[in-house]
Amino acid sequence: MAEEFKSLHPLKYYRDYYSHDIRPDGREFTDFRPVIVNVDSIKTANGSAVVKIGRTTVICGVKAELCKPKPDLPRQGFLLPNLELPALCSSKFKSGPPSHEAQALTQLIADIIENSKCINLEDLCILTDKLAWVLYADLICLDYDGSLVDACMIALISCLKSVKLPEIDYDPALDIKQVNIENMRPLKVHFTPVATTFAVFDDKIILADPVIEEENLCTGVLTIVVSGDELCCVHKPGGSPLSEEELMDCIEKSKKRAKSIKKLIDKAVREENK
Amino acid sequence: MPLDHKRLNGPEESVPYELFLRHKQETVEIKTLDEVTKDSDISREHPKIYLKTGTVSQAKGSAYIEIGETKIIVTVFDPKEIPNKQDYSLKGEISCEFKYAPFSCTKRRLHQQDNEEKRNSLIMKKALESAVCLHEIPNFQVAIHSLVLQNDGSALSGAIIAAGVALAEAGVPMFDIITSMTLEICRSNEIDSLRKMTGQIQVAGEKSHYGTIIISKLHANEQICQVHQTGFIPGDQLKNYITVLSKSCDSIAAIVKKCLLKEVVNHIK
Amino acid sequence: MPLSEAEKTFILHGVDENFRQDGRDREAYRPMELETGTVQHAFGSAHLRLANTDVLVAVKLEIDAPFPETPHEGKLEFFVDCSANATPDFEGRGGEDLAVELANTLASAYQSRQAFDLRKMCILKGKKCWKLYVDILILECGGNLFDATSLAIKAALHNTQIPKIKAVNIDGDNIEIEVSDSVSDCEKINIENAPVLVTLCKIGQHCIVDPSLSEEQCTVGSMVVAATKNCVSTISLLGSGSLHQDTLFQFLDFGCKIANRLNEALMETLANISVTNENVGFLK
Amino acid sequence: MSKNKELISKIGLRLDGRRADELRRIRCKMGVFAQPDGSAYIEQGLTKVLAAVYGPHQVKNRQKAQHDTCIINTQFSMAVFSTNERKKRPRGDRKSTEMSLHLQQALAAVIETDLYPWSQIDVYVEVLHADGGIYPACVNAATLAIIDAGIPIKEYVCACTATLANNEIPMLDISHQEEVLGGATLTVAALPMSGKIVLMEMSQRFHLDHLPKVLNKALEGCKDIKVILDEAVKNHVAEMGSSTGWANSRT
Repeated sequence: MAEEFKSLHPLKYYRDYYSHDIRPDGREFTDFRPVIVNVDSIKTANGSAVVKIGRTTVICGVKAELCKPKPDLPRQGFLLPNLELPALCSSKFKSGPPSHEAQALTQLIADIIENSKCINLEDLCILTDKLAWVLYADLICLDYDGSLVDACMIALISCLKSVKLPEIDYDPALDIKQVNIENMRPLKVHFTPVATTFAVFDDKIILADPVIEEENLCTGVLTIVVSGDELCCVHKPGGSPLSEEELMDCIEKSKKRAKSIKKLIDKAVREENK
Repeated sequence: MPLDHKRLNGPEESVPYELFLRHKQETVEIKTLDEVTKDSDISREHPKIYLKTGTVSQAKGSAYIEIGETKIIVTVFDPKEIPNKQDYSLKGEISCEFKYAPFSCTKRRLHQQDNEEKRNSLIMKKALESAVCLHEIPNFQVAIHSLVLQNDGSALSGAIIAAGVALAEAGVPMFDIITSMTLEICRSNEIDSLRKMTGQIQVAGEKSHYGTIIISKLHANEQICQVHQTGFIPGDQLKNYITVLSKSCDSIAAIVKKCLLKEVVNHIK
Repeated sequence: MPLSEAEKTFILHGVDENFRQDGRDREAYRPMELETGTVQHAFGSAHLRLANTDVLVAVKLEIDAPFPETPHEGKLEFFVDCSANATPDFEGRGGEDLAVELANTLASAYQSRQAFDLRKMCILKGKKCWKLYVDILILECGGNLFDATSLAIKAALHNTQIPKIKAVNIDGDNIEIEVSDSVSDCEKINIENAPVLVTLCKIGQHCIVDPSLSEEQCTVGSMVVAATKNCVSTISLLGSGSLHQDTLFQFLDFGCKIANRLNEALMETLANISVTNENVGFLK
Repeated sequence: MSKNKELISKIGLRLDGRRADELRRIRCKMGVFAQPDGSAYIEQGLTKVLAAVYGPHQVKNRQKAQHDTCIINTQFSMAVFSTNERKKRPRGDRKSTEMSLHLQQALAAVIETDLYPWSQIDVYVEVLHADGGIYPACVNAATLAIIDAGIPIKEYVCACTATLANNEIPMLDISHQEEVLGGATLTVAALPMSGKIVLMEMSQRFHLDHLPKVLNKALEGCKDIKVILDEAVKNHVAEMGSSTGWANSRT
């Protein structure tokens, strides 16, 4: 019966639960779903990570290639995050060129990476104006069940922390490159920005880490990105207005979560490196 | 190539660093052809397979498969009405998408489907068409999406096996269990003599690539529903290879059955 | 046009008796006409007509940079265009599926180095190579497209004249290549092992080759075999449907046999084609 | 305009040895293919075009069907090897869409469309070799193919190109080389028997004073072409007829 009721009157179904201060999956309003991080599972990539938040699954893989730096930024390499929302992750997407949602989220992730300065692009330069690394970080959503940005950020950061680049001997006069793959060095990741998504239901209830149905039914979504003690980015695309108090409360929760997530990521990366 | 305005664009040109390796490694373990065909154990020699259903919560049916180091995820969604169709069609349709993740191969893949991926989609579609009871879903289309997360050979076969399981989980009526296997034939060195050719199921290393045979099989009636081969192989040897592949498909069928049984048992619980 | 059950039975019985609708036996092809050098400004071309199937193939050459993975090999690209002249169904993008399937099959048939050696097309390792565009224009569809196309391609490649390289000037990253413009100063391509495609159809208990359009409707399964000299370079099932392994092997043997025969006939014809004849093209 | 002067030599010969008012050699054949209802092949100099006609038949897209007339559906396509530089795509670009449209307009002028309500006629042209004057060759080939298909037409529609050489002499049937060297090219599709002009197109700026001269020349060209096509049709019909034995039957 419950299934039928849920699909016929989804809003009422959720409201009934919320009036008893509990969510349909048994969590309280401010509870987060369990997070699983698995690092370096894809051997063909230079670094990779699979992240599950509840049922939301995101895989990230980094492929490193060599290129010439841009003439206006000769000392910098490239880091190009790209989020794919393929048709296989949810019935709402179609195959073909990236949807608006994918484009918007890609831009958001790229902005977060740039603002948080977690990667120093100058680390990626091998020889000024001649040779630099370009890291293609492809994020692919495998199961879309809400709080996508959170999962993407964890996946991207753990993936970057697992990236190892070979040493390069470059002779600019003769244009000879020699790659020494026995000497792999890890990439320096300076900060760990962590995103936390909240959903506002019926303008008053604030739900942490919403699942996809909650995201679809709610009146507003809010994503807060925290790096250490610093606030990196607050992304609130319209929806229900929030009071300052509520906002500060969310930020506090995000800070707490960021700490535990950072520990989780570091642990996963450390275990892999053992 | 035209600029892709829907993604972030990096430098115009970049090259994989693997091209400039100091020490080229010989990774391929070599066996002569005679050894392979004489080896009666070859049917059991297919790489380890791990198969699991229900990996994607949003999809009607889904499966994850690992063949050796190859990792593939396949999802099936509810049948939809065939888009842009004017007449009523008695038979349903299957649409298949086969895609490599950009980081799944030694060389980075682009986001758009390339020719190989299109060809594989077509082979996959043809193979699955003969396994699904298309007459039971008139005027409807079943969309199958497959994504290769890591490629270490046999990606197409893996996708076909996983798609068969995912279709079963989604409750799409099927005639039979479908399995598939790939044989990659490698050459020991650059001498172009067939005697020097070596065969081995599942060999990585694209440089020594000689040819590929892929077959796909329906088991109840011993029917081969898709076969595709490239390379330059004498007819008699080709028959041997196909026999070997067919046997190895039989052992995969057992794995598929076990996996489906587990799925059903879980469901009842 | 769909056939009735009675018509299908008639065809089936004919195949059983080894006496088909048009009087052929199971292994016989319909008459073919072949002309080479039809397209004047291509490097090589051929026009083949197999009963009602009409295919025009032209080979164009360009100088290109080789792929970084295969620095010592040239490039080969097949492009199939299904002209709407063949059937109104091909209008716009209607023929694209067939074109892609045909191009893919050809590409995998020519992929192997034994079948067609691209190393001969290399000019300067890692820097410059020839790129062969094999453009196939399908003007009329009377069944058995794959076989006709492969024969036409082989003839066009035989007809192709690759100009000799006179000089290569290297100046830093700049590489200039001087190509001889004399008509007599050309090289031929070795097509000895280039595969021939044979479409096999199973009607009743027997295999037939070169099916007509109405016979194509009666088949329970069909397969393309690309082969030369008993070596198979591609097999691929056409359409959906499945076969028993024994049938598959029967197909393979039969396909190899027919391919050998076809190849011999083609090579003999090509050897006897006189170059000086003024071509008649479509005016005949 | 200095380039223009070389188009005709002092003794009045063009680059390929023709005189100013001479057409290139036209060779044509009807009934090239068996499957289409009508087909034709034409060679004008080196320009080679194949045309095929299907129909009249039921309208494919029912919504487009007209109760009082038939739809003429045309597609222009150029083989990728038809030009010196290999083309990327055989059709779908702006030029070929424009060509299809112009062809459709020229044919609509002559076909007795009101005889076939609720139907459609498909005309497909395929350029095998392009050497100037593609559009005229397509129109002429399509005319022959339509006659081969037995579709009633009011009269022939022929097309021809003309230009002005040395700023004074009008010149007929321009080849690709002359197109590149010369100035404006005038393309005319006309009904040569009634002398009506169906379509006229100019590639460049052109002084009005010269127009009558050039236009007259082009119309003359159309008339010449009509004679050639007419003969080809008569020969074709005689050939077809004699093979069925109509000339000998005395009933």
